[in-house]
Amino acid sequence: MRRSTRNPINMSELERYVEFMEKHDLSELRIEEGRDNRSIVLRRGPAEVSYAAPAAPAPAPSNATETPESVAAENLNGGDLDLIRAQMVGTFYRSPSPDEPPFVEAGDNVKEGETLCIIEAMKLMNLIESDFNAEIVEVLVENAAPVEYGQPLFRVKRLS
Amino acid sequence: MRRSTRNPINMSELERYVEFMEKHDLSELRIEEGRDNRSIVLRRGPAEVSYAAPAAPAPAPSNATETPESVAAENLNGGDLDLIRAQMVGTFYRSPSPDEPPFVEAGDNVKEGETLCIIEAMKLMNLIESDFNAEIVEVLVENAAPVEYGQPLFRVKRLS
Amino acid sequence: MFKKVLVANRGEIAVRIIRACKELGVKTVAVFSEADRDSMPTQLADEAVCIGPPHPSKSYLHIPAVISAAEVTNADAIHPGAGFLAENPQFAEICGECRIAFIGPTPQNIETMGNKIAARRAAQEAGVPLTPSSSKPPRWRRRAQQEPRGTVETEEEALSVAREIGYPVMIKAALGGGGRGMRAAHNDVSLVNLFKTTRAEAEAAFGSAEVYLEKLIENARHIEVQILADHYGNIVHLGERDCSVQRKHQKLIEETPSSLDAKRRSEIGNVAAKAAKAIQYRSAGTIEFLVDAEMNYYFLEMNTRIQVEHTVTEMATGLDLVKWQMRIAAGERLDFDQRDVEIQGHAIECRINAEDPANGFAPSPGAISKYVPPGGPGIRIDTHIYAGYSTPPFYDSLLAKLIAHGSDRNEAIARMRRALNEFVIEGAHTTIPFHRAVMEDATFLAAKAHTGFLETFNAPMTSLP
Amino acid sequence: MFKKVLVANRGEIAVRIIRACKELGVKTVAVFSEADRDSMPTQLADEAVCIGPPHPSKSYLHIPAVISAAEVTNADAIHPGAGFLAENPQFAEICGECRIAFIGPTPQNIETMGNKIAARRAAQEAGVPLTPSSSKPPRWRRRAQQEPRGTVETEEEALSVAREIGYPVMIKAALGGGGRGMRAAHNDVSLVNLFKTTRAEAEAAFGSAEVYLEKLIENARHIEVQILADHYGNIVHLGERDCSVQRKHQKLIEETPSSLDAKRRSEIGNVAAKAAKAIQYRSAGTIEFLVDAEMNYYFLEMNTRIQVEHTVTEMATGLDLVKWQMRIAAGERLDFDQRDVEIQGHAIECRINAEDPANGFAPSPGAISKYVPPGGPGIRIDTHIYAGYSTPPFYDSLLAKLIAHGSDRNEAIARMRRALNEFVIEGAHTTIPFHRAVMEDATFLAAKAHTGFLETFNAPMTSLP
Repeated sequence: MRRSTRNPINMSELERYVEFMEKHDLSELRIEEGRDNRSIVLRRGPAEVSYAAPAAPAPAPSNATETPESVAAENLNGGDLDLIRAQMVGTFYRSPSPDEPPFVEAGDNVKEGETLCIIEAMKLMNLIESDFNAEIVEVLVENAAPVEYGQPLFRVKRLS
Repeated sequence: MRRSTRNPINMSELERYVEFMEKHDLSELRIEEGRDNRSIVLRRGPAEVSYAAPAAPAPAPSNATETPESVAAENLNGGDLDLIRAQMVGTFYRSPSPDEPPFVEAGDNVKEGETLCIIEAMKLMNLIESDFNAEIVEVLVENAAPVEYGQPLFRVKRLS
Repeated sequence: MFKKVLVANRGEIAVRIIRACKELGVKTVAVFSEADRDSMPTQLADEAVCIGPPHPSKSYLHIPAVISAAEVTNADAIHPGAGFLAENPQFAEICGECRIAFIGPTPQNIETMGNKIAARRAAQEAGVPLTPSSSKPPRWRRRAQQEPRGTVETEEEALSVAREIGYPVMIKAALGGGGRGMRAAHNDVSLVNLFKTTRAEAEAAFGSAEVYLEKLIENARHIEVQILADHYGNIVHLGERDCSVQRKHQKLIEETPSSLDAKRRSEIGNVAAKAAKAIQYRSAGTIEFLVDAEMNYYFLEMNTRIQVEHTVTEMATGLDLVKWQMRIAAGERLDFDQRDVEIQGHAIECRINAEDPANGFAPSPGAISKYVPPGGPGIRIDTHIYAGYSTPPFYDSLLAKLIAHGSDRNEAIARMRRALNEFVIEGAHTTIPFHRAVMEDATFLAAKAHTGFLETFNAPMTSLP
Repeated sequence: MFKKVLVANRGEIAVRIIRACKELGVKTVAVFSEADRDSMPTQLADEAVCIGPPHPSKSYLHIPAVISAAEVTNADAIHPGAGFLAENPQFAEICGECRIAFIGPTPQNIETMGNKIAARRAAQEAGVPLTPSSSKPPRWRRRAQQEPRGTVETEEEALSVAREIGYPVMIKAALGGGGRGMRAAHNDVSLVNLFKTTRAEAEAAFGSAEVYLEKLIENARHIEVQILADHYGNIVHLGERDCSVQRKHQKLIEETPSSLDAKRRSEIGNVAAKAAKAIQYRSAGTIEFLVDAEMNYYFLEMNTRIQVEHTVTEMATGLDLVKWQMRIAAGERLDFDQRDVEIQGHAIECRINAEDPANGFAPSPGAISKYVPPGGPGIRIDTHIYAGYSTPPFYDSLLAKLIAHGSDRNEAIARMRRALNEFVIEGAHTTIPFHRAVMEDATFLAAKAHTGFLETFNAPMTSLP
């Protein structure tokens, strides 16, 4: 999304981090750069760090099933598909107004800079645009649903 | 010691327990038999169970360096040497009275039933005898020192 | 004050006593069986002595081992905790003979109150209301032309007493206690059947076949008064606890104050203090009553020791009962009187046991893999467990006492509820889901639970989080 | 009462607020940054919303994210906790505009007390004693022939004020607070040197170069009064806390009551209540004073939020301050008055921080590998940590608050000492050894510590267990 990836993550840079972690047997590496407005979190090891679960709280107000790992490192998954995530908390809208068609549907191809959806936050309608050419594989959130920061919105295939 | 090993532990019996533990992948086996006045504790696995240490308490009132694992299973160590342990809490005396020589010294050979030491408990002088013929290799407790239940008193070599 | 106290117990009560000692600057000796070598009290105490193998009869109940441990460590006092040797008059006597202070009442106090018939007689003499029974029969006494012995030795006697005092009746072992050695008979047939059984059980369990009969107060509440008495005749009562939520006579939830009105509260407190004074009681003690639906109260028994549930009284009065036991045993005077005692707010205790409430409260020993206690305002936890602790199968199932205090009963319940929801214990089944369910139960919330409450309590505990 | 409260904070204070909500039957929403996804408040709350990346400016301080989270979850109130947005008048204002109740004082209250010069003026008008300062110069005012602005803009002005009020003086940023933005000058030379530096720092840190001068009260105690005020003009003071044990103006130990005598206690309480009333304050708030060796007190600042150390006041009064904040914000009346407030016993709080006291209190974030909290009578713990929790490096170092309550200061200290000795935290250095050492320090034990105490405190913390 245009809002976040002003300085996109470079895969070879990530490779270097992973090498570093392996060398020093680190289980977690976090980098937070205020200047570039980006953050990277890498974890190694068999599984997630195990945390205590003092209760069985309700899940976050979302109907997404996937847990974001790092917002900016969208193509960490390594596979064919990428996730486009929410860069703000708000209400997700698929179309500019209730009686208009959605900006995008699964199967659509979008160009860099094309609007994907709206996130309403504090009465402001934020147009969310794609940072790259892509095919929309799946829309992950229902229209008018609340989304949290980092929540996956679209599963896409990056096109060159 | 005569007081405890009325029904001495048989090595092949222990072998059976260990086999049983291995078969069922048990990490601990405890047997407590009131009738024979004996208990067996066997633990498997890489190390002791790890416990929290809320503080650094003073050690038990003893100058012994070894931690007993099970009082009655004295020959569990498997090596050449056996330990003779205290079967009661009390004060350990090496001789019948302050101006008499010790019952035994390192290097002495003792016969089954021969007195090894006295443990005073509640003003009673308990004569502690050997259950088997043995050579005294080391006396582990100072004269007149307090001993706790299960504390090693003598390192001995069993003689046939 | 003492220089060094030997704690002749294990588990959370041993930790509780060590804490009191540390706060008073008194050195501590923990004694432990081989099963408790790595336990928390063993680690917290200044010294620790192994006194025997896991079976209590060879360690915690073995008087020579405990006394010897005190002697070799030069302890000048022994605190027996609750259970094990706490109510053994011989033990208290031997401590005295060995010039070791017993932190508790006199051997005579224990002896009198340990024999239920003697206890009833003492209570009766002090003017405490008793349930109609074989030791205080209403008319049979006159007919019998002799001082009633209290005990009932033949079926004929039993039938005669039961008809006089009216069914249902309890057949109780004279030396029983703590909910053991008692049977309820609802008619002649069951009385005849149970009479022999109870006598045989009493013989086996307590070494005496002596039994007595007592009218069974149905739908009674269990209400008890905490007493504190020094060597100089000063005695105070510290409010009353309602311990009616019981399973098979084992308390699960205790609270203070009870729903007695102010007049009854003061009355029952004064009666209890008077009874304790009559036997020249000293130390902390508890007089237990059954209270019927009309709030009539009847003497049940006296516990001559610190009780598990002393914590709720501590929360509501701000007094440290274990420290007071020690001060009294060391010859200090109570430095306050009845007028200074103020019950502030309301406190509830839930006993967190290693038992599976969804499976008939079956014991569930094992290794605690995860332990996240609740905290925040009004919450107290007394426990000896921690992540990694392994509960030995040889002893009782109490893992932790969770106490909630609030400005009133509603706030205390709200706190208990949220604390139970925060509490994470993994590796063993616990009574936490049971307590969560009780804290939502209409009868409990209305403060109407009596000792039969759990017989009809049927919350879906398995479906709770 | 509210239906759903969003907790706009993290760590132990978020847990504290969630507990209050649960006890009141109010639903909760936790907001969290990516670094706090698995944190305890996130797990305890009914709902949890990720609001941004770890850096506070993009999450906990990011007003649109917090407000949006409240909107999408339909929260009808926001509790800001302490720190982050708690004393941001714009945030309180925006909550109001969005029809979300702000659980705290009015934006005007925050604004007035947030500007130290305006706060001093308000305090002065309410008759609260002030330290001699540029906003209240003793003679310079008459000479200057004009209303003093309070701020000092030139070196000449600064020198003039300093000579009037006498060295040493503090140069303080008008918008500073919480110990930041202040320098002490002991003579003309250091004043000239530090004047520009402090202005530049103030500009950089608080967006305004405004500074003022204040006489430095040497060897002062930090004593503060807790206030609770509703919408209807009812106001109570809840005793005073001594928070003199500070390191670089960060409080480490707080206790109540202080060593003020009864007359001074009542006087300082009434003065504080009067000052809060003068600005029509509502909600919980704290008026901080410096108290000199003769027990003269001078207004320092007002904190318009719940404070970390509110816990000791809760322990000593039995009141739940966070619930009262919520009730007041929901329009309820205080249901008690000043005569009902009773300070019972003594309470002390030790802040357990992830810092290494043997190494200049260097931050020590990391994964907590073992966590065994203390318990028993008089002990309260407020924490968000547990075994397995990993402290993120982005936020403050507070791991847990350990509070000990006793019938008097000696008992509270004895309890704190034994609780600190029980407390096991492994995986990070903590301030536990530091607190153990303070609890043995003669000056602290004599209740004579002032704010300079730690400068000379030199206990061998490394050698402690």
